[in-house]
Amino acid sequence: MATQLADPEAKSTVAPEAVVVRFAGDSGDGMQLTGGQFTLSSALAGNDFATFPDFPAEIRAPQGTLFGVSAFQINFGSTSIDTAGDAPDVLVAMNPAALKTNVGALKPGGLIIADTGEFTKRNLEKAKYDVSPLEDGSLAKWQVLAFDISALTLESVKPFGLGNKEALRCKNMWTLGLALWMFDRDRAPLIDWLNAKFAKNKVLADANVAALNAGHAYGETAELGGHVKKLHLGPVPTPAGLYRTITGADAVALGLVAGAQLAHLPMFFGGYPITPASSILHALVRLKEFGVTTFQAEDEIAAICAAIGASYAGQLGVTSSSGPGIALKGEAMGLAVMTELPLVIVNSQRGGPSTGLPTKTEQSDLYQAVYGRNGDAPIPVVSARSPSDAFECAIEACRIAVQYMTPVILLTDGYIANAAEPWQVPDPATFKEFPVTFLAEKNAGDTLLPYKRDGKGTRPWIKPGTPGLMHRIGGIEKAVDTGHLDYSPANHQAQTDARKAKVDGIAQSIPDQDVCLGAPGGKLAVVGWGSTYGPIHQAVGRARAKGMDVSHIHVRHIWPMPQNLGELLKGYDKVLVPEMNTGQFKTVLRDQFLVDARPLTKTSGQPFTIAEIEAAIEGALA
Amino acid sequence: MATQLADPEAKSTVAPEAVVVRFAGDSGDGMQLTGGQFTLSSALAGNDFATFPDFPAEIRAPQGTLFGVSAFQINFGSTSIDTAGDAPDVLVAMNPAALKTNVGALKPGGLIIADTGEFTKRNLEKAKYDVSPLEDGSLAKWQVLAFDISALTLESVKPFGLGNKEALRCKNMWTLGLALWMFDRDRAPLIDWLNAKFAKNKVLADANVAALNAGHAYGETAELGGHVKKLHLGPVPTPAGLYRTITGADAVALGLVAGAQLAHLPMFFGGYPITPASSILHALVRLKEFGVTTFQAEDEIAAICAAIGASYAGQLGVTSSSGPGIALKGEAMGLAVMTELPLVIVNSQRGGPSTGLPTKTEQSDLYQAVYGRNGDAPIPVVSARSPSDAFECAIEACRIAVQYMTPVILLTDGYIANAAEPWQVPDPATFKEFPVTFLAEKNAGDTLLPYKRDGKGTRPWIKPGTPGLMHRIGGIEKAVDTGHLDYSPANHQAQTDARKAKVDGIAQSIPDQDVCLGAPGGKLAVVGWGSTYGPIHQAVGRARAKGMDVSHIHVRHIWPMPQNLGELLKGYDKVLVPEMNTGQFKTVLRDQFLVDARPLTKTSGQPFTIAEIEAAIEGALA
Amino acid sequence: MNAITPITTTLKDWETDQEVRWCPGCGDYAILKAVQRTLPELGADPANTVFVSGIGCSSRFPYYVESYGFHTIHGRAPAFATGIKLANPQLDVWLVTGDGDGMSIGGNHTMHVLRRNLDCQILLFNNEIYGLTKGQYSPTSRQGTTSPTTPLGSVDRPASPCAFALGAGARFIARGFDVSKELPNVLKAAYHHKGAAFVEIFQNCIVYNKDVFNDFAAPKGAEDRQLWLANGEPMLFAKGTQGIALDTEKLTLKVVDVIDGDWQAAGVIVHDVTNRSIAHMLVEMPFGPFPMALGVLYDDPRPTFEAAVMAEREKAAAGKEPNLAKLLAKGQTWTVTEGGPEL
Amino acid sequence: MNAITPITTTLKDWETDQEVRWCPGCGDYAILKAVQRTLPELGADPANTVFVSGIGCSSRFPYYVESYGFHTIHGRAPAFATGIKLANPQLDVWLVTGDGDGMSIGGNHTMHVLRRNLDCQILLFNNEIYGLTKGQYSPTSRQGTTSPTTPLGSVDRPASPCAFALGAGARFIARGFDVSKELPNVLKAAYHHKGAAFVEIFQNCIVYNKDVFNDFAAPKGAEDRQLWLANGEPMLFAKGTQGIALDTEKLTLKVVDVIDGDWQAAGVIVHDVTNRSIAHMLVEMPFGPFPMALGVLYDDPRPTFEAAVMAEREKAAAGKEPNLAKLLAKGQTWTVTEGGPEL
Ligand SMILES: Cc1ncc(C[n+]2csc(CCOP(=O)(O)OP(=O)(O)O)c2C)c(N)n1
Ligand SMILES: Cc1ncc(C[n+]2csc(CCOP(=O)(O)OP(=O)(O)O)c2C)c(N)n1
Ligand code: SF4
Ligand code: SF4
Ligand SMILES: [Mg+2]
Ligand SMILES: [Mg+2]
Repeated sequence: MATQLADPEAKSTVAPEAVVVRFAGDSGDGMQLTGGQFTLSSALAGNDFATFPDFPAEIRAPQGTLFGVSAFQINFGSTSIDTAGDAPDVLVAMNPAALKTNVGALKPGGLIIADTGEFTKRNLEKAKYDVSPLEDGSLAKWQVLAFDISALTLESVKPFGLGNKEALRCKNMWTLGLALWMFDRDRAPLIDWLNAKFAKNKVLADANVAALNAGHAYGETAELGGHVKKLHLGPVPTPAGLYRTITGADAVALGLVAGAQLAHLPMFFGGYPITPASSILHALVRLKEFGVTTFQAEDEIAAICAAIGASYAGQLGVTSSSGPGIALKGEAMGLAVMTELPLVIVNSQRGGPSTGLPTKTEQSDLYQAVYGRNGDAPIPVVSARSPSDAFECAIEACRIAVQYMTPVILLTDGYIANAAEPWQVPDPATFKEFPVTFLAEKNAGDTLLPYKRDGKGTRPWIKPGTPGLMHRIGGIEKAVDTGHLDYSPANHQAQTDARKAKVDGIAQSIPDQDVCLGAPGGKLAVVGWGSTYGPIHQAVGRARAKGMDVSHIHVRHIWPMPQNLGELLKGYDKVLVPEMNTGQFKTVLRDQFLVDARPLTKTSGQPFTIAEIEAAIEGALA
Repeated sequence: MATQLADPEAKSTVAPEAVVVRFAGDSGDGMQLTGGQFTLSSALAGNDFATFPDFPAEIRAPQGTLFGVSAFQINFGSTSIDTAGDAPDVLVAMNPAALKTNVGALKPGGLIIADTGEFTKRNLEKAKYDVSPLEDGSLAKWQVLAFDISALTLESVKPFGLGNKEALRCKNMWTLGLALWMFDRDRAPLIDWLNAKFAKNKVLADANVAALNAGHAYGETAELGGHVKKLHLGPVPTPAGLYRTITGADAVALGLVAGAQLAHLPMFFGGYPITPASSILHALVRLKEFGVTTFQAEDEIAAICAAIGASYAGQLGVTSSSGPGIALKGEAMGLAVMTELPLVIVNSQRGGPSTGLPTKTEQSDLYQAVYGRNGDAPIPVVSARSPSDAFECAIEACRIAVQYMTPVILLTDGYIANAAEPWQVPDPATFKEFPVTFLAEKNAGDTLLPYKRDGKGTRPWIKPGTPGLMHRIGGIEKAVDTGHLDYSPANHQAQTDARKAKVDGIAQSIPDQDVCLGAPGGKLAVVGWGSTYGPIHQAVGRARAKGMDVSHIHVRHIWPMPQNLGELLKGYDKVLVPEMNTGQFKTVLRDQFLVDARPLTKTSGQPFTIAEIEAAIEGALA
Repeated sequence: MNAITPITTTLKDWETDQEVRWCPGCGDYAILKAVQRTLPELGADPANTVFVSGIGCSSRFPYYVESYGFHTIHGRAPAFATGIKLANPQLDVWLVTGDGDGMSIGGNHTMHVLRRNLDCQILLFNNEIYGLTKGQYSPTSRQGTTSPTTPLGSVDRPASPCAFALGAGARFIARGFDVSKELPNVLKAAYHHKGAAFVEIFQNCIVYNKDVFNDFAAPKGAEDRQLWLANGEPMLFAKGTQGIALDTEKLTLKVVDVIDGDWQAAGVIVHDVTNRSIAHMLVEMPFGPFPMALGVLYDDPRPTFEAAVMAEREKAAAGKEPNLAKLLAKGQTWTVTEGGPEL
Repeated sequence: MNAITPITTTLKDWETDQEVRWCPGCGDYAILKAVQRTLPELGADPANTVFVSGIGCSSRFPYYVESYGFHTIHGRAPAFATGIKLANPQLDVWLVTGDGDGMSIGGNHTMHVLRRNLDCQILLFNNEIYGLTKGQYSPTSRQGTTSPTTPLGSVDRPASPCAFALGAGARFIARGFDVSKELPNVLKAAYHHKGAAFVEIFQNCIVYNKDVFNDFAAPKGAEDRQLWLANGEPMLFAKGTQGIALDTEKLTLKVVDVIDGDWQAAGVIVHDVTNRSIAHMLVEMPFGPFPMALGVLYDDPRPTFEAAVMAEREKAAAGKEPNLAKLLAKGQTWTVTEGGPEL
C-alpha cells in the first residue's frame, strides 16, 4: 500500500509502508537508467516493488518538448507490492516539460524535486509555460524542493575535466544519489555498477561516482526545505533465496526457452519488429546456445509461416507480435489449427485499434485471440498477470502446444513487457518435463494414419526425414485418420467436432480456478485477467480490510477456462470484470457461464489505479 | 413443403404441393445448365422455388469420378418455398458416380432415373462399384427407371450429323425434355432459349431442340414403369409484377450498385479472386457504366487498402472475399475504424477453418466479423438470409457505411451466393436515397475539425482536392475534433468511447426486430441469421402446424442488434439458435442479453435440413 | 479539379502546424525541406496533392506537409495510393515509404504498383535500418550490420531497392540522398515522369545507423565518389578525370581515367535514360570499386495504369445508359399477371 | 539424417495413392511426371524430401509426390520453406507455386527467399492465369487477356517472373515448359545449384488459357522459336542457322544469321551462366522478335542463408553451456537470507 510521504498535514495514521517515486525528464536525461538502478537498490534493501516505465512514442524527440518526456515510476515498500502505485509521493522533474506532464498525477502534498537549472526561458516555452511554475504559486498544493541540480552536478564533476555536455549527463547520478539518501540506501552496489559499466573509461566512471556521492552528500548536509527527512523502509518478509529483477519481455523469453527444454525440443522463433513485442525477439537472439534459432522475417505473415514450417519440421515454432501484427497472422493460425501443429503465438498487447498507441498498454486483443479467425478455429489462450507470471505462462503455453498439437496464444501487454519486479529465481530441477515423442513408425499396422487421435484427441507429430512416414498435410479439410483431402459432409462434421473437443479437453489438464483473495462465494467477485492483477489485488485487499464481502479471482486460462470456473462464479451475487478494454473478457464469461458479469472498463492506455477499482467495488456493493 | 412423389406406398395424405428434384452427373454433363433451365421453367409455371447447386472442388475433375460429380437441386411447388428441400423426390443420375454420391439423400420410395448407357464397366469401376447397382438389388427401397438415355439421345440427333461426342452433349436436353413432361411444363420457352443460345450454330440448335423434344416424347409415349405419372403443380399465389431469378452473388452486386447510386457516389470495388466470393467481382466488372471501378488487386490486403484509399478520395469503397481473405483484411479494417471512412466488406462465407472446404457453405465467420480485430474496433455487421434479401442487405450496408462513416461487414455464404430464387424486380423509385454531402468548407469558423462529430457521432467526409480543407489522417489515435496525433490517456478514452457510441447508436436507425413466424413471446424462439432462414422458417411452420408454441425470429443486424431484441427474447422460455457453425451467434446473444440461447450446430458444409431443425424444436419442447 | 493555371506557393505554404518529431539531426528533415522547396517550383497545388505513407519514421512525413495526407498501415501505402488515384486521377499522389515499409513488409505492393505503372512519385527513404522500432536491421542493411536482432551481425544478403524496382518493371528509377543539393532536381524529374517514378533516397538515421552513407555522401571527396547521371551527358566523375565505360568482353561496367577531358577516347558512356541494359548495370554497380550512381538512372515512360483503367471504363460504358431499373430487370424475367406468369 | 549413399528409387516410388485431380490434359501432369522421373536420377530420398506449396492448381502438386508434403496457404510457401529448412537443413526442399501464388499474393516472399538465398528449388508454374479460382487473369497474363475479371481484356502490364527474380537477387534462373523433354535437365541443374534456384515452367492451362505458349512450345517449328541455353555453348537456334549476338551500340541483344555454321563470325555470344548482364538481357528478351530463352539462364552460386544462420548460431553458442539454471539467474541478482538481502 502506497502512502504519503513527508506530508505534514497527512492525516494517514499508517506508517509509510510503501512509497511511490516517479523520475521524469527528457528522453536524453537517462531516466530509465536512473529508475532501473533505484529499483535494484530497492531490491537490495529488501523491499518489494513494481515499476512502470513510460516512454515517449518518438525515438528521440527534440529536447525539452512535452512529447519527449520519459518517466519511470517505482512503488516500493516493506509490504507486498502489486502495482506501480496510483499516484506518486515524490516526483523528480528534470525539466519544465517533465514537471508539466507529470505533476497532475502527484498526490496532494506530495514532494516535487525540480532542477531549476533547466527552468530556462527556452525550456519553459517548449513546455508551454508562460511563467515558471516554480514561481507563480501554481504548485501550492505540493511541496517543492527546487534547486540547481545542473550547477551542482557540474561543480561535483569539475575535477574530471569533462566537456559541458558530458558533465551534465551525470545529472541523473547526482539525482540518484539524492534519492539514495532520502531512502537510506547503500551506495556501494551502485558505485560497483558504475565502475563496471564505465570500465573502459575511468574518467567517466569517477565522474559519475562523484556525482552520485555529491547528490547523497547534498541530502546529508543541505537544509532540504526543513520537512524532508531521511526515510527508511524496512525489508518485506521474503522467502530466502536468489532474487533478480525481471521484465515481462525477458520472462517470456526465458519461459519459452525453458518450455522448449522441458519439451526436449529446439526452438524456432519467427518475428518481425513491432513495439512492444520486439524485446522478446531481442532477448532470444542472444540465447542461441539454448538451441534457439531466431528469424527476423519480412513481415508478420512470413514470421508465423516460418514458425509453422519449423514446427512441421520438428522444432517448437514460436512467433510473437502485437495487435496489428497478430491481425496479419490470423489466416496462418487457421492453418496451424487445421494441420494440428504445435505453435506458440505471443501477443504483447498495446493500445488499439489500428496503429493506435504503440507505446501504451491495453488488453483489447482478447476478442482477437479467442474469436479472431475464419471458420471454427478454436485456439487455447493463456494470459500472464505480471512479469514473473509471464515466465510460467510461457512454459504453460509450450506444454499445451506440444501435448495437444495445437497453436496456443499467450497474451501479455505493454505494461507487463516493460515493467520489472523482483523474482525469486526458480530452480529448473523443480519444473515438470513434458518431453515430446515423434512418431517413429507406422501407427496402424502397415498403414500410417497422420490424423489418428489419441485419448486426448491429439494426432501424432511426424518429422520429415523419418523413413517410411512420408505423408501430406495442408489447409483443406482432412479426412479422419488418414488426413487425406476430404470434403464430405460427415467428415467435416467429425473433424470440426474433434478439433473442438480436443481444445475443450485441455481444461482437464489445467488446475481448477482458485480465489486469490477472499472466499469462494459471497457478495462480489472481481474477476480479472492479465496485468490488471496488481490493482485488483490491492483494491480487493483494501476493500476487505474495510470489511467488504469481495473476492479476487484472476484467470490465467482464458480459453478453455478452468472446469470449475462457472460454478465458482455462480457462488457470488455479483461479478465485476475490470479490463483495459471495452469489456471483452466479460463476453466470454457471460457466453460460457451465463453469469451477469459486469464490465469495468478503461481504455486510456494506462493501467488501472487501485482507487478506480476500489471505487467500483464500493459502487457494486453499495 | 416438399412431399413424396409417385410413391405407391406413400402414407402422406397431403397433395404434393412441392417436389424436390436433383440432377446429378459428371461435371461435363451440363447439370448446372439443365438445372438452371428447369428452374426457369418452374418460374414460368408460376411455382415458387429454391435451388442449390453443388459443384465439385476440382476445376474439371476426370470424367466419371466420384469427386467429379456436379449436382443441382431444385425444390419447387405451388406453395411458398424457402429451402432447396431436404431430401429429393427424384434423382436424375447421369452416370454411376452421380448415383453413388447422391442416392443416399433420396427419399425412401423416391424415383431414380438413370442412364444405363453410362453404366459401363469402366464407369462402374471409377465409381467404385463392383457390380452395377442397377442389377444387384441394392436400390430396392427406391423406384428405378433405368434406360439408355445415351442411345436414345444419339438416335434423336442422328439427322444432324454431329460427331459422337457432340451428339452425346445433347443428353442433358433429352433429360430436361423428360423432366418437362413429368411436370407438365411448356417446352416453348426452352426451345426459344436454345435457338437464341445457339443462334450462331443452327445445327447445334436444332439437335438440342430435337433431343429436348425426344425426351419429352419419350415420357409421353413410353411405359415408364407403370407408376410414374405426369404431375402438375399449380402456380403459387404471387403478387403480380415483373420477376426474375437471382443468385446471391448477383443480388449483392446489384445491391451495391443501387446503394452507391442512392448515396450519389461512384463505387470502387477492390477484390482478389476467391471461391465463392469471386462471382461478385465477376458481376461488377460488367457494370462499369454505373460508375463502378473494379480493381483486381495483388492480394486481399491490397484490395481492401485500395478500397479504403478510394473512400478517402470520395468514392464508396467496397471489398469482398471469403474467410481466409477476410482474415488478411483485419489490420486494414482497423485503419478504416480509426480513420472513420466508409467501407463495405462483403464476406461470402465458406467452410473453414483455413482453406477448409472452399466450395461448401458455412456460417463460421461470424466471430471473425464481430470480434476479429485488434483493439476495440467495433464494426457493424449485416447478414443476408437469402439471395433476394442480399440485395436489400447490400443497400443497407452502404447506407450505414456512409451515414456513419464506418466500415460495415456484410455476411453472405456459399449457399446464398450460388442459390437462385425468384425475385420480384423492385422499382428503384421506391428506394430511399441517402445522398452524401462532402465537407465543402471549414466546419468551425476559421478552423477545420476533421474529427468533429455530428449528433450521430459521425465525422465529416472530406475529399482531397477540396481547396482549403487539407488535413492529415492515419491509424494512430486521433485527437478529439482536430484529428491530430494524440497519445494522451484522456483522449484515447474519449475516442474509444466515441467510436463505440457511434456504432452502438446505429441501432437507432434500424427497424425493431420482428417475429417472422409466430408470436412475440411463448415457449420457444428459434433465432436464426443468414441462410438458415429457409429451413428454420419451414421447420417452425411445420411445428406450429402441429400445434407447437414456437416462433421464428431472423436477425439481419448482427451488430449492433435491434434495440428491442433483448426484450423480445426474454419473452420466450427457451431460445434455440441453429447455426452452420459451432455456436457463434449464440455467444453474441448470451453476452448482450444474458438469455440462455442454446445452439443447434451443424458443420458439415451442407445447409440444415428442415427435418433437423424440426427435430430440435421437438426436442426443446419435449 | 486540377488547377488550370499553375499555383503559386512558397515553402511556408507547405508547412503544417505540427511539431516535427524526428530525432534532431535525422536525415528526414533535409528531405522534408527539399520536398517543401520543390513543390512550389512544380506549381503544385496543396489542395490537389496527397501524400500517402506506410509506417516508420519516414512514413510520418505526411504530417508535416500542408496538403492532404494519409498515414496508413505498414507496407501498404502503394495499395492506398492505387485506390486514391483510380478514384481521382486528377490528384498528385506522392508515396513516402522506408526500406522496411517498402522493401520488407510492403515489397509486394511496391512491385505491383511499379508493374501497373500508377502515376505517382514513390520516395523510398533508405536508411538501411528500422528506425521507428528502435534499430533492427532491414532488408537493405549491409551484411554484418549489428542491431538488436543481429548482435553478431546480419547474415542476409541485402536487397537493392533500385534493382528490385527495375526487375518489377519500373519505368523511372532515380537516386538521391537527404542532404544533397541535387535532391530537388531528382524530385522534379520524378514528378514530370508520367507513371510510377521510383526514387531511392539515402537517409541518415543518426540514432541507429549513423553515417553509413558517409562513404559517398560526405561532402569531403564527394566528387570522387558520386556519379551524377544526366541524360545525354557522359558518365563522368572526379571532376571529369574519371568516367564509366563498358567492358565489352565481360559485359560489365568499368572505371576509366579520362586524360585531358577526352572522355570519348576513354570510351565513357553517354547516359541514355531510356537504355534498360545500362539501367540494369547502373543499379547493380557496386559502390567501392565504383562511385555511387545518383540522379535519374532510367526514365522511359509507358502508358499509366489509371489512364488504361479509365479508358477501359469509358469503353465499357460507351453508349450504355446507367439505368438502375433496367439493370435490375435484366436476365431471365417473367411477368406474373392475374392470368399467371409469362415470359 | 541425410542418406550417405545415394538412394535408389524408381518413378513408381514417387507416386502417391491419391487420385490426381487436375483437368484432363492439364500441363501439370507432364510436370509431375518430369519431376517424378528426375528424382530417382538425382538419388533423392523420399523420406528426406519435402514438397511445399501454396494454393492453386499447381500447388496441389505435393499430394501426388510420395515424399513429405505441405500444402500451405496462398502465397506463403517460401516462408514455410524457410522455417523447414532452418529447422532441418538436411532436408531437400522443393517449393511449388503458380504465377498467382508466387507472383501475386506471394511476390514479397518470393523476393525474400531469393534475396536470402535459401537452398531450395522453386518451381513456378506459369500458366498466365488463375486456374483454381476459375480463370481470372494473373500478374503474368499478357495485356488484353480476357477473363471473368477482365471481360474487355486486361490492362496491367504483365510481370516477368525471371526478371523479377533477378531483380530480387536470385543466383539461379532457369526456364522450361511442361511437355518439354529438356525439363528434367533443367530440374537437375536447379537441384545441383546450392542456394535458391528459381525455375519458371510455362504450363498449359487447357481450360482457362489454352495453348498460350504454343507460339514457342508447339512441336512444329519449335527449333526456330526456342533458344536452349547451355553454359559455354554459343546461343544458337533454328538448327544452328541463327544466333543471338550483342548490339554493342544499343547495348541490346539481336538475332543474327549464321552462315555455314560460322557462329563466331556472326558474333554469336557464348553463354556464360555467371554473367549477370547477359542474364538481365536474356530474361527481358522479348519473344516474337527473339526466340524464347530456355534452360539455365543464370547460375552463379553464393553462400546459402541456412548455412549462414547455422554458422552464426554455432559462433554464438561456441563455448557457451546451455545451462538453464544459470540463465535464469543472470543479470542483477541478490540473495535474501535470514539476515536480509545482499548482492
Ligand atoms: C503490421 C505492422 N508490423 C510492424 C510494425 C512495426 N513497425 C513500424 S515501422 C517499422 C519499420 C520501419 O522501417 P522503415 O520503413 O525502414 O522506416 P524508418 O523508421 O527506418 O524510417 C516496423 C517494423 C507495424 N507498425 N505494423
Ligand atoms: C488468401 C487466399 N486468397 C485467395 C485464395 C483463392 N485462390 C486460390 S488459388 C488462387 C490463384 C491461383 O493461381 P496460380 O497460383 O496461378 O495457380 P494455378 O491455379 O493457375 O495453378 C487464388 C486466388 C485463397 N485460397 N486464399
Ligand atoms: S530513429 Fe533514425 S530515422 Fe527515425 S527519426 Fe531518429 S534518426 Fe530519423
Ligand atoms: S484449371 Fe487449368 S491449371 Fe487448373 S487443373 Fe485445369 S487445366 Fe490445369
Ligand atoms: Mg528505414
Ligand atoms: Mg496460374
